Amino acid sequence: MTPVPVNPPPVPLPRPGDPKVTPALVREHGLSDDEYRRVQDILGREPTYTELGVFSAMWSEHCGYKSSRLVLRGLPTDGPHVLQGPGENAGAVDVGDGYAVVFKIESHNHPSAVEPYQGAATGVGGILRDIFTMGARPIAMLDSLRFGSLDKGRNRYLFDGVVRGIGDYGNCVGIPTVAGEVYFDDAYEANPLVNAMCVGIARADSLVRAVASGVGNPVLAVGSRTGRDGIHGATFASEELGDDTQDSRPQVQVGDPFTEKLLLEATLELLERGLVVAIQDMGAAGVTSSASEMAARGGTGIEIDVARVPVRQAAMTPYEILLSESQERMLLVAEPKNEAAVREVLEKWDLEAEVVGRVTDDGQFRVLEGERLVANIPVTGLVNECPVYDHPALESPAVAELRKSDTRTPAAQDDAAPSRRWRDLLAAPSIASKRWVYEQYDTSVGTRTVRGPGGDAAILRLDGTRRALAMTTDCNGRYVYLNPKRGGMIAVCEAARNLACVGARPLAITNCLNFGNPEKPEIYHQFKEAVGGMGDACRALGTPVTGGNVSFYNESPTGAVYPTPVVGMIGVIEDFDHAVTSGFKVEGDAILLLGAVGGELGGSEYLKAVTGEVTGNAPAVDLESHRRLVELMLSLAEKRWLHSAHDCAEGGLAVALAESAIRDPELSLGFSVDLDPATFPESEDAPLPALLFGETQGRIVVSAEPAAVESIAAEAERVGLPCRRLGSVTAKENGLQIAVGTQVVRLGVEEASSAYYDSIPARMERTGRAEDSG
Amino acid sequence: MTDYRIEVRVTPREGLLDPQGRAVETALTSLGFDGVESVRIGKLVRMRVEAASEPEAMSRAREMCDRLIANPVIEDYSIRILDENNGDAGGGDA
Amino acid sequence: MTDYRIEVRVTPREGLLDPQGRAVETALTSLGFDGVESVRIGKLVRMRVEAASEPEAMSRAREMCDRLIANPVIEDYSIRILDENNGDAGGGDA
Amino acid sequence: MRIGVVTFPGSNCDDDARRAVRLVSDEDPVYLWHKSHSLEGVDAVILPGGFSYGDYLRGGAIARFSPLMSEVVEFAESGGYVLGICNGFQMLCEAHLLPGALMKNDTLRFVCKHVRIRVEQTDTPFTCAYEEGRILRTPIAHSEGGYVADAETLDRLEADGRVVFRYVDAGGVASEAANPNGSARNIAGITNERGNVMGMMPHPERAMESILGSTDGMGVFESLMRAASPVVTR
Ligand SMILES: Nc1ncnc2c1ncn2[C@@H]1O[C@H](COP(=O)(O)OP(=O)(O)O)[C@@H](O)[C@H]1O
Ligand SMILES: [Mg+2]
Repeated sequence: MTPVPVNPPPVPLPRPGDPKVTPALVREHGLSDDEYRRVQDILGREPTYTELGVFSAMWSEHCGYKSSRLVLRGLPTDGPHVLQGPGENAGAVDVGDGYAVVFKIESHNHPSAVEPYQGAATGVGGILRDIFTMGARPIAMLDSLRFGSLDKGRNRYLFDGVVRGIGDYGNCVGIPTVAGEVYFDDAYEANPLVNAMCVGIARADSLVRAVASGVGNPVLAVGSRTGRDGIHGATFASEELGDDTQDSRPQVQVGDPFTEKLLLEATLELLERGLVVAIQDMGAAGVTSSASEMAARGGTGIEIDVARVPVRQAAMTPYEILLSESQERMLLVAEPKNEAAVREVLEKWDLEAEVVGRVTDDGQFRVLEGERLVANIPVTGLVNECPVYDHPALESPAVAELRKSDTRTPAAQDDAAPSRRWRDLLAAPSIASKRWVYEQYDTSVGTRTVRGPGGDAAILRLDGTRRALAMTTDCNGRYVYLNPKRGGMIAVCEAARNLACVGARPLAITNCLNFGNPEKPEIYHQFKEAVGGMGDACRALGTPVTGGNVSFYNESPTGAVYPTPVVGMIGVIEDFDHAVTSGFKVEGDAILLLGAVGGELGGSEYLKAVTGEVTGNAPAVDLESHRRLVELMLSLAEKRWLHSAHDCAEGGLAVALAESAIRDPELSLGFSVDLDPATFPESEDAPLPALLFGETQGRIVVSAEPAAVESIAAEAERVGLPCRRLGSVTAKENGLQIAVGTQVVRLGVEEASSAYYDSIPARMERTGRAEDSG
Repeated sequence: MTDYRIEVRVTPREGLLDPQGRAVETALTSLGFDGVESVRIGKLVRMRVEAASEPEAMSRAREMCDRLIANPVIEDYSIRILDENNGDAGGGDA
Repeated sequence: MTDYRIEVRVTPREGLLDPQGRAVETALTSLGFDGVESVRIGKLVRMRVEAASEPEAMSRAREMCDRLIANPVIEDYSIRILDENNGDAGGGDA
Repeated sequence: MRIGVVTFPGSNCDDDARRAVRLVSDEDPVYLWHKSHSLEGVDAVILPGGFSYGDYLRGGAIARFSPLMSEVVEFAESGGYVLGICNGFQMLCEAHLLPGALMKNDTLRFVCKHVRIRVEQTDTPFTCAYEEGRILRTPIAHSEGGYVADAETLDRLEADGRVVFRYVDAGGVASEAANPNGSARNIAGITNERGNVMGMMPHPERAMESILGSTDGMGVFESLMRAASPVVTR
């Protein structure tokens, strides 16, 4: 607890017109009795209305991490290449050649549920600011999205609006959106997930931290004016979405990507010229969080006069100004001697700037409204003494039961033709090509995009070097739901596999932990287990967590979303000539499988298609063999023995093979593959659909010249992984063929292509601008 | 059934940021038009709607706005029926 | 000097394709609104303009449109002065 | 040979254009700032892509009034070479240096992908390094790229050989399927009457290196170098 100051700070008097602080008002602000008592202790008195608002925002789940902090401690955050771990605006790792990669992911789920276009757009804006305030130039965006079924008009409306919002914002600022993922499942009905990740580059020796220092230094508000938008957005993000959400929602924040672009250029110029001491985005909880967090990191105090904050609307109260989440605003600390130069840069970029306060030495977050003192709070109490909880955690017995379900019988009894299942899986919206999405994104601005969306991971070159960065986001929420620990591991392993497939060494991750209400034991159980699994996988693969975001309360009247801990992973390719792509290239090439055939159907897209249910256990994960798989891929890529590599994920081996064949529409090829039990003894007694569509982990399909097969196999043997020849790449006319014993499953190339590429566009043709029903 | 010419004006809700309006205001000012303020930019939708009566035409138009044309979260709208012969010009036009 | 509330309606030029209007028309029809036709979508600009008289306000607004607000290759415009007290409804409203 | 690239507030392909210039020229591109009143004696000006002023009213509508644009107009009128790419093309139309206008794509969506365009004219300072009829693979990335002009203007453009690029399919046919945005007559780029000003929607500056997927855009910059080089007299 804060020591009682020798000279107790002056006490703000109630402000005329402000409501009286009553127990009911405290509850409305989402503070428990205990939390309120702690507020009283920290202040040594009752808070004013303004102070109550400040505590409520800073101690919301969104800002205070009160339900997650203890659990997150279990994640590895260190490594020789980590330049910045969690705690700053974004994390950073060293990627060689003097470069740092700065990256982070954020959620904007609730705002997007209310207003998909603006919600998603402002999500992109927020994460961009987190990157460039570190002194890094953003070079790429990624987006990880979840919606309910596309059969419903409302979901199509949300999907359409979110994609437009992400696209319009990033396109306008000029940051390419190069990778991402989209899943559709009823579990996300009414509570879509919209996670945006940004990747930036900086000189490793010039990263900037948001630490306020220098008593007397002026504090400036820069960028857009403050309006009443999103007041208590942080608290809103910390509640379940209910039927009344439409009315109680805070005023919607509107994004202004043009101003963002100006802020980006101005900020980078200021930081490069060393003109600012610290700078932070006014994100969740607005000026309150940026001011108090910068002061907390610097061990200083900070004083803000709200009467000097430029506002957009008349008669705004201190409470509103402090908690507004208007977009495209920054708080900046400069030395007095640089103030003129700072203003000059901002003016050059047509940005407004106003001195709104100063750095102090008394450790207080002091807020004035002109002459009047309206809040006076010890910074450490506010920022660091938010209570933390270890909620009761208990697995839902229903899920434990689900895990035991028999997944083989439905497959064995499936009387649909396997070729039809194959085609339908290629057209399943979660598997089908997301071209409809990423053609709405500028993927090539910046002239760094070596490989944009469509492959296993995006590749961007590092200016002036032969190195390239690779990046991906991954998470299958169904696995996490069925088995949170494995699901958490799989998210990390899949991301690592995706990077390895393009020839990149995984370096580090950022995560966006989307869960339901943590006060429910079954949700908290999911959370603890999933984070635990994630941590184990990160340790095994040597990819520390450098930051992330927690989004709880993703629930709607129909229940919680699947636990969805999205992993955003960064990797490096030492020489971009070693990059590998996922499409088959040459007729006659050998097709090989790294890893086992497997046949696990738990939580698979196939099982969902056949039974309509998500059942069974998530596929098993072997962390050590994943580590070896990554090593193997890197060595094969470096030797340039591979013509293609593609990870097996949703839809299993058959879908991975088909994707490799039709990846380049202008170069469609066929293949013939034989899962002969003599070569693949594990396929002997598995039902055919399990072999084709099972989602066993740790598998990569590669193609290479037949002459290279032996060397590849030898290399696999050296690292101790199975590598067997599946068959050959053929002409298009041969079609896609998989034989298992005497059975042959066939699909025409055109049929496969149209299933895969036309599925989402065909569904979205039916979308009007604001349909609200099916 | 009569054919009514309907005009819907969709405007950003009061208090919401309107970056378009702001950009145009700044541009007008820098072009030397001073004394220009509160520029807000919205949408104008014109259409022909079949209905049995004016009130019916209005109520159909209102339903279209609620369901598709306007987004109530961020936009307000107003509807008028245009006079067939004096359509484009409307009331106060020069 | 008086403050005039001005409304500019910018519409796609007659004869030009208006894909947005067409899309809204299709969407309305698929939502079950029939008898809807000739949907055209334009822009609505509202602003306050200082001027000594109504004619001056109009002529300033016209100049703004000619120089910036409308592109004559693809757009027509019309201007009206809104009645301060009956702003949204305007003159020729139903 | 000095090529200037203008930065407007909201330009986001200006660095890419400068990088492209460096790839074909020994001389560094000249950084031109929209508030400046001088073109600093450059031999050619590039108006780059992006979202100047957020494209909030219409693409290029506000940027056209930048102080430097008056210089650009004067430069163009006196025969200087001006290349507008994407947002730059929109500015050139808004500034009446080129006829017509660019409307919202007929798909009503932003579109980014590689397309094919055919070089229709090689006697321009922007395409003289290409063979006529060559098919280029370049990215497009825009939401207002539908070229429109009245029929008379279009006929005149065709008759005068001022349609420089056209969207085509892999077989070189200017089909409807190959038209990504509803442009009249599949037009992707045009010049002014005198031939010294060109606007195009595709991004040649993003097609300069094989590592980025195509080198087909090189010719535009090489042409400009060749045409604007003071040493070359022909
Ligand atoms: N929302 C999106 N934004 C950008 N790219 C996307 C998006 N969704 C999918 N993609 C791209 O489509 C490709 C396939 O995605 P996905 O099926 O998730 O692949 P994988 O199974 O390899 O993770 C990837 O290149 C991915 O980056
Ligand atoms: Mg994936």
